[in-house]
Amino acid sequence: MQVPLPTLLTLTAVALLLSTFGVVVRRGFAGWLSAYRYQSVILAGSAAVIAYETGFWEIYVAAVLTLVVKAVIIPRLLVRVTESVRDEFKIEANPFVSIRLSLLISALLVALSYGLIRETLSSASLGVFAVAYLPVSLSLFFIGLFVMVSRRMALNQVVGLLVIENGLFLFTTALTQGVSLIIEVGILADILVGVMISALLLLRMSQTFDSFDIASLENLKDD
Amino acid sequence: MTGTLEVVVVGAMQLVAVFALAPLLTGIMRKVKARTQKRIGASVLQPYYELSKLWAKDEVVSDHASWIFRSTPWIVAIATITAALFIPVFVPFSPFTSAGDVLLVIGLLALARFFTMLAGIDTGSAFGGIGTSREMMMSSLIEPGLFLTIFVVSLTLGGTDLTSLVGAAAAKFGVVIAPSMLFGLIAFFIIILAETGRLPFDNPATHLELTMVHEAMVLEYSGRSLALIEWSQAAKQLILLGLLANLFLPLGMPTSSAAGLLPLGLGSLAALAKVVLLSAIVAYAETRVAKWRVFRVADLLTVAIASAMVGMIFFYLQ
Amino acid sequence: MRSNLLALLTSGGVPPDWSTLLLTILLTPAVAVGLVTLTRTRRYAEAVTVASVLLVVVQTLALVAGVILDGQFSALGGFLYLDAFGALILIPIAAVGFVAALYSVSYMGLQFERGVVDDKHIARYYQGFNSFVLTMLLVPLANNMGLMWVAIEATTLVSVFLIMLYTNQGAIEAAWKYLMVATVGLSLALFGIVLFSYSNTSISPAVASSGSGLDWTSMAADARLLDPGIVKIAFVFVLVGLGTKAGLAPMHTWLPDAHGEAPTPVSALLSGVLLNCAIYGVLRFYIIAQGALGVALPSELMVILGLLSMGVAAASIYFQKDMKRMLAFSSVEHMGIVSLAVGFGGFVGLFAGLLHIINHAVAKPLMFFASGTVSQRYETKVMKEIKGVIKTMPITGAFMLVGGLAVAGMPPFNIFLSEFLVTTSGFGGGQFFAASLMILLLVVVFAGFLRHLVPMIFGSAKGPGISVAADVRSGGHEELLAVLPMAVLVTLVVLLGFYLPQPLQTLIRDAVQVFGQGAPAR
Amino acid sequence: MLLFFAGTLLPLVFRDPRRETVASFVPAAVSSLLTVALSAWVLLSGSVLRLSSPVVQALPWMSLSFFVDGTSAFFMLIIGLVSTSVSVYSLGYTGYYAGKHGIRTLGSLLNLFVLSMVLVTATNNAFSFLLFWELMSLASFLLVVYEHEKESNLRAGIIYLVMTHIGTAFITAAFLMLYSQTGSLSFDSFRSAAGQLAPYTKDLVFVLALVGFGTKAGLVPMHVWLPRAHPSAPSNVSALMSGVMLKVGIYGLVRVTLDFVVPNSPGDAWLGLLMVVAGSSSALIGVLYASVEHDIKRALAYHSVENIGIIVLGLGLSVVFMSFGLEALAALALLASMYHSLNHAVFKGLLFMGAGSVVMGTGTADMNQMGGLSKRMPWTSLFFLVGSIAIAGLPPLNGFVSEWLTMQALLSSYQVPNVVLQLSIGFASIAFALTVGLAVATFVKLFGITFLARPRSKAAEEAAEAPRAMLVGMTLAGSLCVVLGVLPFVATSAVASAFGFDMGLVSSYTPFGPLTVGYAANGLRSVSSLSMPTVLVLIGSAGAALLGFAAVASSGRKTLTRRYTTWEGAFGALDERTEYTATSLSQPLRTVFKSFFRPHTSVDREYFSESNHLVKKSVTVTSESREVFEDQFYSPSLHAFVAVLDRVRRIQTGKVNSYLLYIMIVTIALMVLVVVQP
Repeated sequence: MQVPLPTLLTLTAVALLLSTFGVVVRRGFAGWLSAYRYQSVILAGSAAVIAYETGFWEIYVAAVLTLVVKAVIIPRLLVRVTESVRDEFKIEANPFVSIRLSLLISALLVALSYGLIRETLSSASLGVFAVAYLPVSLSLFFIGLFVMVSRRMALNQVVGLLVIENGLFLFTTALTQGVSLIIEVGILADILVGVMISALLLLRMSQTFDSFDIASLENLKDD
Repeated sequence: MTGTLEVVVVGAMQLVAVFALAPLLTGIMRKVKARTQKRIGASVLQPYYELSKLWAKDEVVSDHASWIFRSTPWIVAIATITAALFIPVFVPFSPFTSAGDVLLVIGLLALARFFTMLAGIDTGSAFGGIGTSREMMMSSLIEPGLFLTIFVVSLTLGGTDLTSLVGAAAAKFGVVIAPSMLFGLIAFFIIILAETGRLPFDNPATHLELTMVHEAMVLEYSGRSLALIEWSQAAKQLILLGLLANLFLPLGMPTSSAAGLLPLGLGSLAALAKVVLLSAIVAYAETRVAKWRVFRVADLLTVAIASAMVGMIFFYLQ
Repeated sequence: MRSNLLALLTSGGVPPDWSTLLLTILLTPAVAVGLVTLTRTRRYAEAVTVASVLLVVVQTLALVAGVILDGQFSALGGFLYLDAFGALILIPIAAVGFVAALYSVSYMGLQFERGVVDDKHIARYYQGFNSFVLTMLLVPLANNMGLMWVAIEATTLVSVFLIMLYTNQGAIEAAWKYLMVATVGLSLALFGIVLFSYSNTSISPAVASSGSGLDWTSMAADARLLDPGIVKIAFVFVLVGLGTKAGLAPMHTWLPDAHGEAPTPVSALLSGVLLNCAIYGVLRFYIIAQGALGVALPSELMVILGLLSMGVAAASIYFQKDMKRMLAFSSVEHMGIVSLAVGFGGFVGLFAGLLHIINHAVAKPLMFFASGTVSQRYETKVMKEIKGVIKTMPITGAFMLVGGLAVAGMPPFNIFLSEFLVTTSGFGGGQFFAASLMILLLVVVFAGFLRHLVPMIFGSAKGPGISVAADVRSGGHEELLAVLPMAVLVTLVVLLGFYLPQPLQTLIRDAVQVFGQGAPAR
Repeated sequence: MLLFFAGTLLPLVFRDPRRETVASFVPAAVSSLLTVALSAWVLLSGSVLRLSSPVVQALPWMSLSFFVDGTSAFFMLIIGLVSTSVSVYSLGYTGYYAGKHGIRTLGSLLNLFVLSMVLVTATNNAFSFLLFWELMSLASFLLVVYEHEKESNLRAGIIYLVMTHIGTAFITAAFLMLYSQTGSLSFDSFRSAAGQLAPYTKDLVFVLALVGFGTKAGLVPMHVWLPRAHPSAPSNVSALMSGVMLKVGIYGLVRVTLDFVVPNSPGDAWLGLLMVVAGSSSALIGVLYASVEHDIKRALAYHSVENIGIIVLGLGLSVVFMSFGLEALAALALLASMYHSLNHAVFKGLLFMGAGSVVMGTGTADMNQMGGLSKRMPWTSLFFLVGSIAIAGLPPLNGFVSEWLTMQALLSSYQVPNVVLQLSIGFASIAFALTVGLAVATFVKLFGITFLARPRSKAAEEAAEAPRAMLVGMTLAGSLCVVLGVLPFVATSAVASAFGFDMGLVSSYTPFGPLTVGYAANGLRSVSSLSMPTVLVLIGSAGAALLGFAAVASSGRKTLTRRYTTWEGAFGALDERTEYTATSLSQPLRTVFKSFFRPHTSVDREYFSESNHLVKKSVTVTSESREVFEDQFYSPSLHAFVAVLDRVRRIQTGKVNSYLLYIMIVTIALMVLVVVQP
């Protein structure tokens, strides 16, 4: 069945936004991880749709790569790192902003990114993908940033970071139908190494502070 | 009459006259003061006897004192003599005009005061210290008063060169009674009282440490050096009174220095009379007023400065 | 030294093939990383590192000579590209890298002696060091902006790895904050870069097809045609993103922690060179934005950020207690000055800004080395507990004094020359308010610096609470290898104060031409 | 000519590690002689030296160029004279430091200091001017903290360098304002553009330059560093610093007022008035503080503030006259102030050298511990006396001549058409006169307490005479004082040729011709004149007359002089405790001016036993006058500024979240800014 393209794009965009809201809502670490995995799958799907439409074969490769890296490797890595830590540290006890308020704020952020895009780039002749995915990726970025700012646990900040990375990937594929493959691979490699190093840091942190709470990370300041 | 030879002769003559008559002046002052206090008082020539007695006596010098103590009397005497050379006390023109003016005279008097103060400290006794510290305070206030009066005078009579000042004063009688000159006169009169150590500022007669300023500094002197100091003190008094007379009350003065011998003689006699009259007034003023507390003296000197300032304002705003 | 090298190369008759040099310069550190990972012994790792960086220095000189002679050239089909501006950034990387390598031999040696670091750490340190040099070399050479982004991201990851070397609490905290803030910043920058490339491809289909949308050369070529709307947003993203890496004001918060906690040679590299690479990125896009939007808007942004960073740095330096954090804040201040210089614009402004990058890259490592040796000797970084350095370590004390005064902007030294030029360009360009505010902030920084430096250097070392560890190693109280790099830097600092070598001047002038290329026909 | 120039530079920087003392100061002496020779040659021949080596090819107008014309030659003359005597003096003085500190560093820093001063006066480009200017403050900073054990020296050093840096910031701003008008940094372009500066920029440049150079010269609001820095430096350095470095500040001021901001319209008169007010107030405040100070070097430092005030007063007057086109009077006022700066350099140098040898002899700078040194250090006390007479402006010596000139300038201010100016200059002359009076008092105290009467402490008792080299240094400066005093024509011709007024203006410069000032107002013409040589002749003849009279009068009896203890009012043997000390001597002054000093006296009593408070063991009264400027002006503004800084510092909160929040806010803010921007 030939689903008309624009509705397909908006459908995937809505699905992406839903998964991000999932990340914002969940309290426990396991919850976030599943929301993140779900988001990466949709992301790979949308990349595949773009690839199908534009016919560039590199995007297929990129989609498969993102699927493998983001949906499989990173979650397993995070799970293995956090096994040794006791459970109660993995629950976001009291974030700076209550869950309900953060939901409202993320909605606001989505509205902001849509408004911004319409305000600035209305004049430019955007491709069909750009119209659909550009605001979504921007809102993904802002929500990721908001998650990092409002959460007290170090783990959440990593997840926020990953959400931003997803937004980035969507942004690049939507706008320029995928920069040359080498750069794509380079970016993915950077993300992977970044997550590995943060995992290492989390491990080292759990040994010295035996908690992921950011509060312990505040003695380097100008008193 | 103004060739260099005559200038030197007249200068020397004036110098001799100043130094000869100075002790007479102090004698007259003491006489007037005694008379007003209904006592006979010593004879007018008493200062002469004192000086000659002192001149012959031996000198006692403290062993702490350095060479400054012993040389101060000579320096003070020399400074006063040089100052006397410039001031037209009896003669209507200042003999060595080309060499110096009023400011130089003030400088020389300041030099004399500087060394007397040093001598006061040199003896190492508390009395000398009192005298010097009070003199320091007073002299630092006299200086602005003196300078301002000269400022006023030079504005009205033109420049700081003594001959022209005296000449102008004598020539234009009208100028002298200008308001600025009157305020200048008041200021100058107060300054003279302070400078020569008259009553409201300092009691020359006593040795009580409470009241003496000038005496305290010269307490340690004796014999010839005391004579020298007393003598130059008297000469300074005569110089200042003469300056006051010539600048502010130029009654009998011949208008220009080129006049013949007779008017010059007449003029110098008139100047002498005025100086004597002035010293009598000063003595009389002294008896009327008691010694002020040292720190209130500063207020009186500020009065002098203020009046000089008002004189200046009058000159400008007229 | 440079000029005769120049003669040597060109005298060879055949113009050497510069592009192969581009490749070899990248390969040397890569090979070094490999070699270091293979061996376990400290001595061998040190030797390899020093040798490889020396080789890099030689190649850089050759490249610079090439640039002065032939303008710009590229390799790997336009993938790697070097012009005057890139060469200018290359010099500090090589020079400071070499000096830092020398210094780290003695510094890490002493740390090793004292048992602060064990063998595994040393090996990891040198691995990190060489890969750090590799990634930094890649940045100015990359023509493809995506590649440049990947290089900068790699430098972040490697430097986090190096900061994590010490396993104490401070290091972890600093590493964590650095990683988080830098990665967020860089992802923002990537947004901007992609927007730039999008605006580039959307205009000329030829570029889109050849896939060179991301190449800087193509962007610069049709800078004037780009759509202002997109470029505005893109420039903001890039400015904030790469500004975080460069330590410009509101985004500078990670810098004092990272530079304060890292081992001294690394923090010298971080402060002296890494910030240059980030500013290099910002300026690359400044050229294009300037082309597309005209000079007004971008320069205004740069001036705002410049003044902001100088203000924040001046405030924090005045109250600082830890020596290295103070130096880190002073790096923030100097980056502010560079962005101010570019903001003031005009030939003088740009010349001053680029000169300031070189001067800062020379002076800052000198101060870091001096403070490193001193803090090793006094076993503390808190400035209150350090006194009488001139007595206990005369040579280092003197160098510290010269370096401190230079960084604070005292005239006879090089920093003053470029700061003075910046203020001149400010007054020349009519921006009186910004320039006088800059002078005021310079004075505050000077006062703050002096407040901490003078009691440290002078004063008596016997006071309470000041423990001076007798030097563990060789009799000589000051390690030759520690003093030698500092001596090199001090001569440069003093020399550049009033004499600029000829080749350097031509290089900077060509670099300013590169800026001009993007500028709209004024 | 270039040889000369290289001659001054080469030995100055040379320092020889082995035979330290001699090796570092002999070249200094030789080179300063060369500087004197160079400047004298330039002054006489009136020619101009020019030399330039560009720093940055790309920016031609930025070069290290040199240009020695009359003005710079005159100031070089001052530097040369004082540094010659100081370097000879420091040959002996370094003995004092033999053990403790490296002489080599002192020697090389001193050379560097003098070199930078000479170069500052010779530069022709704003950049090189600032370069050498700060090099000078850096060298003097290192010299001030030379004895860096004492904590107070360090603080003084920091305050000094920060204050000079603030001064330099103002000067930079002034030069760059000119640069924005002329487009090039070289002084020649400034000079050529001097004429057509827009009035607004001209005033701004002038005020900035006045504040900048005032900080260096020590004008009142910015004089705070001077009384701290000079005493903490070694004495031969503080002699150089207060004698010469302050003059370099004045040089800068002269260069700006005369060359760049030429006052040619009545509108500029108010600039001159500003200088007159600043000068007279700093003169008055400087001398007031000097008169109550009991540390000998601090008193001298405060006194430098006073003399600088007088110099700036003279400059201000010349600016006022120039703006009303009264060329003759402007030349007179300028002559007065330049002559005074030459005199001040010489006798302040002499006094500091004297103070140095006193400090070396007794080991303390506090006057209350000294006394009776004239017997043990006859030569030093003689030189100090010469210096005090000169500085107090008493007739035979040079201080009087320059003060006479300044007074004449003040007196002839009636020719200024504007009444307000006349009155304000009149009031300024009151402050000036009060300063002269107080100066006499200060130096009576300074000289009297240190050298006369009985030694007040053990150290003063065994004080040894200064070594020969120091005395030679002091004789040099002392003889200069006398020569400048007696033969004023030497200096007046130097000043005239330096500033290029034509000869006839002020007076005929025959060797013995008097200095004359014309007066012509409401119909009265008179010429007041002062010719020191004839005055000296008169003093000599008066002395001879007196001696002759004394010999004749006492022809008969030969009086003898007996030595006996001072009369102590029958209290028994006097010991030094009953003597007057410096603080007690200045006590009347303090009470008279107490509104200014606001002395707070604290009395603490010590009792034998706590129970009865009647029997007192000892009562100690401490009273010191607070630095007015410190409390009212500096500390409050400093605290306020620091509080602002503190608030800004808070943003480094330490939490990652807040850092990320900053990034978010900045991104959104900039995007809004960019979108809103047209």
